[in-house]
Parts: sequence; structure tokens; C-alpha cells
Amino acid sequence: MAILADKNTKLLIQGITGREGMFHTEQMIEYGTNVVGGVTPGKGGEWVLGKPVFDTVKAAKESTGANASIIYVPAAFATDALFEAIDAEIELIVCIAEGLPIADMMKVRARLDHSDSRLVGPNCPGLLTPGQAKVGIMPGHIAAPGNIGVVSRSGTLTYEVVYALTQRGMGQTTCVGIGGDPINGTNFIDALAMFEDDPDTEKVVMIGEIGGTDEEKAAQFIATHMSKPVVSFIAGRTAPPGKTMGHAGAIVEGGSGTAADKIAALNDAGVKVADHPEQIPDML
Amino acid sequence: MAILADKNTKLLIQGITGREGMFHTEQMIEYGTNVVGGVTPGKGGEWVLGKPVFDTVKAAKESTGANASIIYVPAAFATDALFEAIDAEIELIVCIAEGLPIADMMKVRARLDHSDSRLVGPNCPGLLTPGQAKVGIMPGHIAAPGNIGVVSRSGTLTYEVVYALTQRGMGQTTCVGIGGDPINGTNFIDALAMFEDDPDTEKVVMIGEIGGTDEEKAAQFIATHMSKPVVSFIAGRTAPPGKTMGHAGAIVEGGSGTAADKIAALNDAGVKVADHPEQIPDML
Amino acid sequence: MNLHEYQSKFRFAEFGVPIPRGKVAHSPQEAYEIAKELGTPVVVKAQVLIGGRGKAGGVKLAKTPEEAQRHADNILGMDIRGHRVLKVLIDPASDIKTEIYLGVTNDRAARQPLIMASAEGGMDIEEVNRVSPEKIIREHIDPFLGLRDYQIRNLAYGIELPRELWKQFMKIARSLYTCYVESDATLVEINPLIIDGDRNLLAVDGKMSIDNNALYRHPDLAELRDTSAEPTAETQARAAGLSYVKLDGEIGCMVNGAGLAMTTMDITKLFGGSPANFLDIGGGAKADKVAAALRIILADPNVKAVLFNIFGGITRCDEVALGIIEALDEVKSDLPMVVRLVGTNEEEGRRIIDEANISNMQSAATLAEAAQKAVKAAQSA
Amino acid sequence: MNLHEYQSKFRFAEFGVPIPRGKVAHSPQEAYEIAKELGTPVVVKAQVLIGGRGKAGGVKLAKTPEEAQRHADNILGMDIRGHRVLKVLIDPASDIKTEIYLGVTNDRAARQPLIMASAEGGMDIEEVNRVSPEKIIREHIDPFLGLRDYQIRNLAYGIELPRELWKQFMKIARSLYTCYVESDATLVEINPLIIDGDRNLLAVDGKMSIDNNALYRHPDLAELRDTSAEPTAETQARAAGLSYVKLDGEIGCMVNGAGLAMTTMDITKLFGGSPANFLDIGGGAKADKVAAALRIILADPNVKAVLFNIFGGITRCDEVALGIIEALDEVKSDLPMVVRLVGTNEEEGRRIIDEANISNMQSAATLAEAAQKAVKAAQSA
Repeated sequence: MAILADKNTKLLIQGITGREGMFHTEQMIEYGTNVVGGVTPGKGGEWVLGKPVFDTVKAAKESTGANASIIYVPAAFATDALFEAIDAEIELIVCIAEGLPIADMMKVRARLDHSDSRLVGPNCPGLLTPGQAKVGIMPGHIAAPGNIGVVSRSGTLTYEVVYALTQRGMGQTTCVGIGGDPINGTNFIDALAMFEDDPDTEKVVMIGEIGGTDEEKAAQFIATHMSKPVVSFIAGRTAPPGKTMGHAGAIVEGGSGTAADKIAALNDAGVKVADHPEQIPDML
Repeated sequence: MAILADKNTKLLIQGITGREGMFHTEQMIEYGTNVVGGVTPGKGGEWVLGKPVFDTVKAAKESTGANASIIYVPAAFATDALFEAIDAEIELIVCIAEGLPIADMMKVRARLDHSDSRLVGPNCPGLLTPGQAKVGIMPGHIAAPGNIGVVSRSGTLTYEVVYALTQRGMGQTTCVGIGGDPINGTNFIDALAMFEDDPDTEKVVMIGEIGGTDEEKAAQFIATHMSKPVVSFIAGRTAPPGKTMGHAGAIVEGGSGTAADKIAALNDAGVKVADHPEQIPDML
Repeated sequence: MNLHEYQSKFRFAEFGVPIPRGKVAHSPQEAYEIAKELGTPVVVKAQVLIGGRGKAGGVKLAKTPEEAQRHADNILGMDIRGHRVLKVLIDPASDIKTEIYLGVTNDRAARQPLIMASAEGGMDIEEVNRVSPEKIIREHIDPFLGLRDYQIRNLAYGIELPRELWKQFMKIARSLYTCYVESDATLVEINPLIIDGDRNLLAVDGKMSIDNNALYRHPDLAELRDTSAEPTAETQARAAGLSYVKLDGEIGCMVNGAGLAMTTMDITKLFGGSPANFLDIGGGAKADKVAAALRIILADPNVKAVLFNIFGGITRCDEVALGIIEALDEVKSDLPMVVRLVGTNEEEGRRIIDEANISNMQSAATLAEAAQKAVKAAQSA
Repeated sequence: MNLHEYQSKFRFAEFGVPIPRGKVAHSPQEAYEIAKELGTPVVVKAQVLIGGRGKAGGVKLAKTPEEAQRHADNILGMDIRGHRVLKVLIDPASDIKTEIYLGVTNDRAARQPLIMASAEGGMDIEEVNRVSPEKIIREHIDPFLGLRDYQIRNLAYGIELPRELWKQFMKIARSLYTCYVESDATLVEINPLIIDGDRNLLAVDGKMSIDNNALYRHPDLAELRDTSAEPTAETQARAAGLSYVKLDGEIGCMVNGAGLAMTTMDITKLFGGSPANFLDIGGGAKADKVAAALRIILADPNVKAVLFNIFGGITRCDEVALGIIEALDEVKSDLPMVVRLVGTNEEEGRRIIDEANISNMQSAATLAEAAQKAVKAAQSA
């Protein structure tokens, strides 16, 4: 077991013929992910890396039975790709693409809320269920199968934590990068709830950062809904207010969204918060 | 008992200071409807017909506890009035106003579908629960309390039927005019389901007309979901195709929406269809 | 409100749809000059707000300006199913290789706009829908999101449009949808959208209907209404605030309310007569409106009897009765008339009609009685 | 991206918001001429992309053109919290009777735009929110429906705006929201929106932030970016595709990934040091990017040691190591440096660093070790 993606995932690549799309498709296939095809408008009928290319998600889904799709297209086209995947009733949509305008994401999110699709991202590294499926750009070799669920707003910081876990012999059920944008498809609570329900996940690591109030809400959720232990780390203790720290969502605004607030909320909920990522394995 | 409106209805008049609004407000109060106030932007604080006027629906609802509102404003302002009532979580909204653009109603309807408000109309005569509440422009004296539910797309044709029933001693639980526009808030099925659930309603009269396929869908619903007898009348047997018969929704298009189709569907569902309205009392 | 082909296409062009660079001629001489200016061959096309002009001889190919002039001379003034041709569109003849259909309309059941494309262009889309509905590719449009590019690709893919034409097709579909939204249209249709010899897409024929309820916010479109070819009665009715549709029968009907007006037509037929019109005078029914309605009904030479069916709701029957009498004072007529007044103050209303003692007028209590009397009167007239 | 007051207000005005008819001066002489043209009194206002200019003496009233010139002379070149003043806005002084707040922002929790109004204008809205949140009237806006008139009335009612000003207020709120949408703004704010002696509403101060991700579709707005007053390092970083924020410490950090970059700052602090910057070099980490980043870090005179923290994911550590060596070849420096390379091909990467045998560079295996070494190096430097 795992969450979101596993051996039964039949993955479609939106933007398969692009440079980035093709590179990561190769990596995902190598990892053993069941990539069933790709979509690039105007290139239907071609083959890339042994996979069929379609003009539309609808046609691709009809031909391949895909139940998941991953989006590697430039920001200017990503919104349309998202609506196309939602409209085609793709169950799991992972949006690696970054740089989506907030106004667009508000609309995407409103449509998602009335659909049966689950979006992870945008602006995220995707997800990795070690030994089963890699749906995104996380390096596969740093992870190993096990019983720890990892959820994070970050990219390389997630790798850092996963790597530290693996080196200490602590494998993972699924590693989920939810992305650093202020509006996304899957938040901490969504992922925590899935880990809580996943019989194979025994412990959870939650990696947050400054900005917004999602960590505070997650703390509330952990206190009231979770039986499994959660260890956390919050990046950005030294970040000054009013400055965006790389991620569009990572900004301390109007006195809210500070690391101190988040750590306090997590501590109140009984969650241990590490001072730095390498402490996490010892705290589990 | 009755459907939609009764003695517990606390009614707000949107557009109370207008000529039409004031005239009908007086009629509704005379009938015994519990009118609790009105809304006219910029006239908050005034009093009309002994009722307080507010600037916004929100303020009016807070002050009066209104659970229903009726809209008598010109078409150009009716869309905003509808969104205001939905946003203020008014339970029953009756829109008498006519002439709302279809594009606007598509949006209103999409919002309604995600709200807890019930809209009757637009472009309708409203509703009348004899002896309890008149929410609209139906003349009160032609109706009488009883056990027949009436639902209709028409205005004066409804009066004709209600009058015929009353003259024969057959009173009504509630008479609902759902309006003649192609997109409306309450359709036949909605009203039929309410009558089916209403313990006081024993029989139902459904008055349809050409255009659209709502009568066909209602026939399906009656066959599968209704235990109470329904008698129907369909106006427009002699209407030529491609011509709008007064109501924006009353047009036979592309071979569909004809009276013959509707009558056949109703007959198939076991519904007796009158040849003219005055036959209805005999068929109940 | 329906627009002419030329109005529709010119409007489409404003939003970026490619159309033939044609012009409108009001006279054969003008047709000659336009044909000369455009270069021949040209197509001379009758501009009427009704279908079937092709079969009626309203569309002709001309190889020379002289031929264009001759065709225009024949077509102008032609009567096509009751519509007189007052304008012709002169379009350069297109080199048609393939005909496609592309249209946007309101799907009232889905409560959303619907865009449709078909490889079976040039045919009536309702006919295609009847015979082979699978040949129409459909996409519902979320009114909040608008038409998305992927939806246009779904259409292009579905109609198997050659891939090198997708870019042109996307631009046209986007433009057409924008035109639909910005015009508050209920229908925009390009049929056919052709592929010509140079592999260009071109909107050769177009149709457009505007939501009457939305005209208040489109004064420019409201001005496009062409009443010149419309039956005079309909123009007059609109001006008087009446809802009127001419029919072929002999019993003129004047009713308050659309549903009741249709019912009055139907019951006339039920009792062996035939309605001359649909006419809804709406609420109020003051004398001037009754008079305007009466004038319109009496102007129809087929009318042999007039049936008034008024249900007094908020309006009082006595007031309506006075309105009728006053109107008959203004608009004299010897035709037999039947008046039925029901509802609020009906006795008083009937008394007024009776006391006016108009020889050619009788009253009726029920709708059935009124219809029977009117049918009988028309038959003996 | 933040806009200057004058840019924000001029943009608001394009959408119909009434603003004072002021002009921008780049010199005291220009200030004199504008003041003369506008008529005195005027207000001379420093244009800087940072708050607190009032307290810093950046806003002055002038009764004569000469006084305006003197104020401009004082204000231009002033340093306000690290921002140099290069422009002043000369606005006619307004007759302020009442100050209102009106703003639209993104509510990320509600995932909707939020419009706010308050009778407590002229104050920092975050302060009002802290002290008396009930004084801020809020309406969430459905992004599909846009701001509806009734919502503006809810605001006007909530802030008890005199009814005769509602019409003006509605126009301003509609204009401001349209500006917000059409600009892909994340914030538009009028504070204060004043009522003047003639009972007119006027946007006396304005603020606007644009969604960086949306700048690609607003080339006109992208051009408004004022880099003249921005620290050179930030301008250079943006040009190199780096994400950089200057801080006050002495350890320069170069990291791939935003979360990891913040973590690197944090851990530096944890071990007794202080980060000089946030710097995310993003994916890839080719030599030219590393070099650009290194140049920016070394240009900061506070920097006493440099910490490289690279997690090789898809990117291979050996490639990154080569990039660092190549960059150091271009950008010479004697400052102590600590390199930590982890992930794909980390051994090979470390070997490359070690073999390059750079005297002032040491490597580290863990993040903690790297931070401790960097802190120590900075302290002994």
C-alpha cells in the first residue's frame, strides 16, 4: 500500500515531447512507473520513448485507460492543461509546472472542488512511492520502501529529509511534494488524512515553511484526527518579514505565517519539531 | 401544510419602493402574507406601507430574520439582486422580474446549484398558498385552500386553471408559477417532488407549454417517482416551429419541444392530458 | 433577434473570423459595380431572415459583372416564403474543397453554451443531428471558464481536421465564441466553414441570433434589426409592446398572457376553427394597447372573426371592458367579435360589454363557449 | 512586484479612480515647476518601495513652489530604510475631511479575492486588523462573478458611508477591482481614500503589487519595474535567473531549492552564525549560474565565509562540483568556503572538489557539519 500512486497507476505525460517532459519521462520509465502515453497537441500519432503520443487528453485516456497524468508544460499553457485533465476526469493530476498566476489557480481550484480529480501541485516535485511509482522529478535512488509517509511544501529539502531517512534505514511509503505556491491542489491536511488511512504508513514527516497558515491548520488536524506520530520541520526561522523566499507562498505577511507561530502550533498539537532536518530520523 | 411558502414565510421585497413592487407588496400584505421589510439601495431607513426599508439584503435579513425574498426590480438590476439574495443565504427567492439575459441566468443557475437557496422564476407569477401566503402577483381571490397542487410555466393560463378548480370547489395546497424562461430556478420535477412529499397535496395539475424538454423529463419523473395522480395540459399545439410564442422558452426548435411530443410522453407516463383547461376539473 | 447573413459575417469578422470580402447591393446596378470591383466569379446571395433561399433561387453564381447584375435583378424583390428580398450580398466565389460546420448555441437542458463542429458542413445541422448525430462533435462550455483551447482541439480531433489547419481553426473557434459572448448571442453558426484550394479556412455562410432580453446592453446590435422585410404587423406589434406572431387562420385572437394566448389558439382549432395569430397584449391592457392590437388583427385580410380572451388577475375586467369599447370606437370594424372576460370584476366587465350594445359583439362565459362562438361566427361570415 | 505610489495611482486612474492631478519630479527644479503649474499648496512625496517614508521625513507640505523645491532637494537622495529616493511625487494638497481605506487582495486561505473597506483610513490596515478587526468590512469575491454591486453596497453600509457618496464609492470600487483583475494584481490599495471639502472622494495614496507569475501577459506592467532604487544585487540576481534576498549576516549561502536555502540560513543561525542572504540557484546549477551567484555573494562586504549546499537530485553532484570550480576560476576570492554536495554521484563530486585542492575551500558531509564549519570559518576570518 501507499498513497496517491502505486503499481496500478497508469500515467499520462502532458507535454511528453518537450525537453523537460521527455527527460523526466525517461527517468520515470526507468524507475518502473507505468507510463502509458503522452499528450502534445499537434503531435498525435507520433511515438516517444516507446510510448504513443496523443493530441488530446480525452483521446489519450480513451486509448490507454490512463488514471493519472503529470503536467510538464510551460506556465502559459499549464492552466489549460489542468482544465483539460480535470475535464477528462483524470483521477490524479500532478502539476510539476511552476509559475502559474494566482488568478488562474483560483479558478482551477474552484473547478477542482467540484470534480473527482485530485491535484498535487503546481510547482512541486511530484510524488514517489518507493519501489512502485515515481510520478514527478524526485530522484528515485534516494528513497527506499518502508513505513514512513513524507509530505512537504519543498523540493530539495524533501530530498534532504528522504535521503537522511533512507541512510538510516528508514524507508518510506510515499513521499509527496505538495508545492510551494500559495494556492495548490493538495494541502497538508489532505496528505495527512491519506497517510492516517494508509495501513502501511506508521509514522509521518511533515516539512513546512513560512507563509500562509496551512501548518497551523495541519496542527489542528493532527491533534484531532491523527493517531500516528508526526514529526515536523519548518524552514524559514531566519526569514525576514515581507520578503518572498523563493516560493511564491513563502512570505511572512502582516505578522502571520512566521516559523515561530507554526512551530508553536505544532508543539501545542503534540508534534515534535526538529531544529534541523538531520535530526528527524532520531525523533521518529 | 403546503409547499415553498406558508404562514411561517417571512418575506422581504427587493425593489419595494418601485411602482410595481409597492403595488404588489400592498396586495400581498392585504392577502395576509407576512411581509417583514424591503430592500432598495440608498433608501435604507425609510418606511413603506408600514414596513422598514433597508439598503442591502444582508442588513435586512439581519434585522428582520427574513427567510424569503421576492424580486421586483428592472431586468438590468435583477441579476445583481439574485446574487445578493443567494449570497445572503435567503432560503426562498422568487423572481418576478422578466427579461433576464440567458447568459446571466446561466451564471445565476450555476451559483444556485452550489447554494442552499431555492429560486422560483424568473419571469413568473410567483406562488400562492391559499389562505396562508401570496408570494407573487397571482390574484388571491381566484384560489381557495384545498388539496390540489398546481405547477405551471404560464401566468394567466395558471389563473384560468386555478379559477376553474376553485369554481368547482376544488381548492389548492399551493399554486406555483415556475416561469416561461428557458433557464429557471425551479422546474417541473422540483415542484412535483415537493408536491409528492407534501402530505396535504392529494392530486397535482401540471401546466406545460411548447419548448424545451422539461415536460418530457417530468413525465419520466412522474412514472418513476410519483404515487399521486397528475393531470396535465400543454399549451401550443397549434404553434408553428421556429417562432417564439411570447415566452423566451416557448419555441419549437429543430423538431423538438412540440406539444405532440410532450403529450405523448405524458400519456406514456400514465398522465391524463386535457384538451383544454376547462376539462381539468373533470379529469381529477 | 435574427441577423442577416451579411450582418452575421461582418460581425464575425470584427472578432477575427476570416470571411469573403463581399459587399451588400440594394440594386442591380450596385451589384454590377461590386462584382466589377471584387473581380468575377462572384456569388449573388439573397439576404432574407428565413431559410431555404437556395432552393427558392435566391443564390446564383455569376461569371461576369453583367451576369451578377442580371441575377441581382431577378433576386431583388423576390418573395422567399413570405419574406421579400431587399438586399443581396455579392461575395467573391470561393474555391471550396471541403465544407465544415462550426456553431455555438445555448443548451438549455445543460444550462451551458454548447460548441459543435461537424465534418458534414454545408448541410442543415438539425438534419445531420437527425440522421447521424455521431458526426457532430460537441463540447459544453463552462460559462465561467469560457471556451478553452483543449476543447477546440477536441473538436478538431473529432472532425479529423488535417493537423496543419488546427491553428487557423483554433483562432476561428476562439473568435466565434468571443463574438457569441460579447454579443449575448443565442446562436452563432458558420456553415459552411470551408477549406479552400490554398488550404485556408473561410466562413462562407453565417447565421447569428441575439438574445432579445440582452439587447438593452447592445445598442449597436439592436440597431441591426431589419424590419424592412418583416411583416408590417410584427413591426407594429413590437412598437406597441405586443407579442404577435402571424398565422394562417381566420380567427384573430387577442389574449393577455403567452400561455393563455397559445391555449386560445389551440382551443379555436379544437372546435374546428383556425387561429389567425398569436397575440399577447401583456399585463394592464389599457385602451391604447387594445386598439393597437385590434388594428394589427384587422389588417390581416384572412381574419373573419375576432376573439378576445382576457383573464383579469391584478387587472380588473371592468377596466379591460372599457378599454375594448374605447378601442372599438377608434378602430371601427363590422367583423363578428366574441369577448370573454373572467376573473376580477368579471360581472361588471360583462355588463359594460352588454350595455355598450355593439351589434357585432357577443360575450361568452367559458373559454370553450368563446371558442365555439368565434368558430361559428367565422364560418358564417 | 511592487509599484510606486505614483505608478499605482496613475494605473488606478486609467481604470476610472479619481486621483490628485500630480506629477513626478526627478530634481528640485522640476519640483518647483510642477508646484508652480499645479498651484500651491502641494505635497512632496518620496517615491520608494518601502513603508515608513512619512516618519523618515519623506512627505512634506509646501506652501510655495520655492518650498516645494527645497523639500524636493532634501528628500531626493534620502535613504529610507535602505532605499534611495530618486523621484518625488508632487500632488496638490487635498482638503481632507475623512479618511477611508479600500483595498483588494488575495485571500489565500479562502482562495478568493477579498475586498476590504474601513472607516479607519490613513492607518496601516494590518494595525487596524490587529487592534479592531471589526472595523474592517470584508467581502469575498467569487473570481468567476467578479465584484458585484451589492457587495460594494455591503461595504458602504458597513463603513457607514454617507449615502450621497455611495455612487462615487461604487464607481471607485468597481474601477479598483477591474484594475486588480486586469493587472493580475495581488494587492491594490487606496489608503486613504478621502472625502474632501466638496464631498468628493479622492484616492490620495495608493499601493499596488503584481503577481510575478503573471507578468508574462502584462509586458506594459513588467516595464514599470523600478530597479534604480533596488539593491544592485537583487537586480543582478533576477537577470541571472536566481532567487536572492539580502540579509544582514556574514555567511553567504548558495543553495539549490527555496526550502533548502531557508533551511541553510536557519541552520547557520542555529550554530551561532548569521546568514548574509537567501539564494536559490534553482535546478541545473551550471557554471555560469554558479558564477553569477558567487559574484553577488562576494559583492556583499559583510560576507566573511561562503557556504555551498547542493542536493544533487536529477542534477549530478560531479557536474555541480565542476561548475563550482569553473566559477571560482572566473570569480577569484580568498574567503573561506565550505562545500557540501549530497545525493546523486556525491562521492565523485567531493573527489573533484578535493582534487582541485583549493586552499580556502573545505568540504562537509552533512548539513550540520557544513554549517558548523562555515560559522567557525566566518568567526576566525
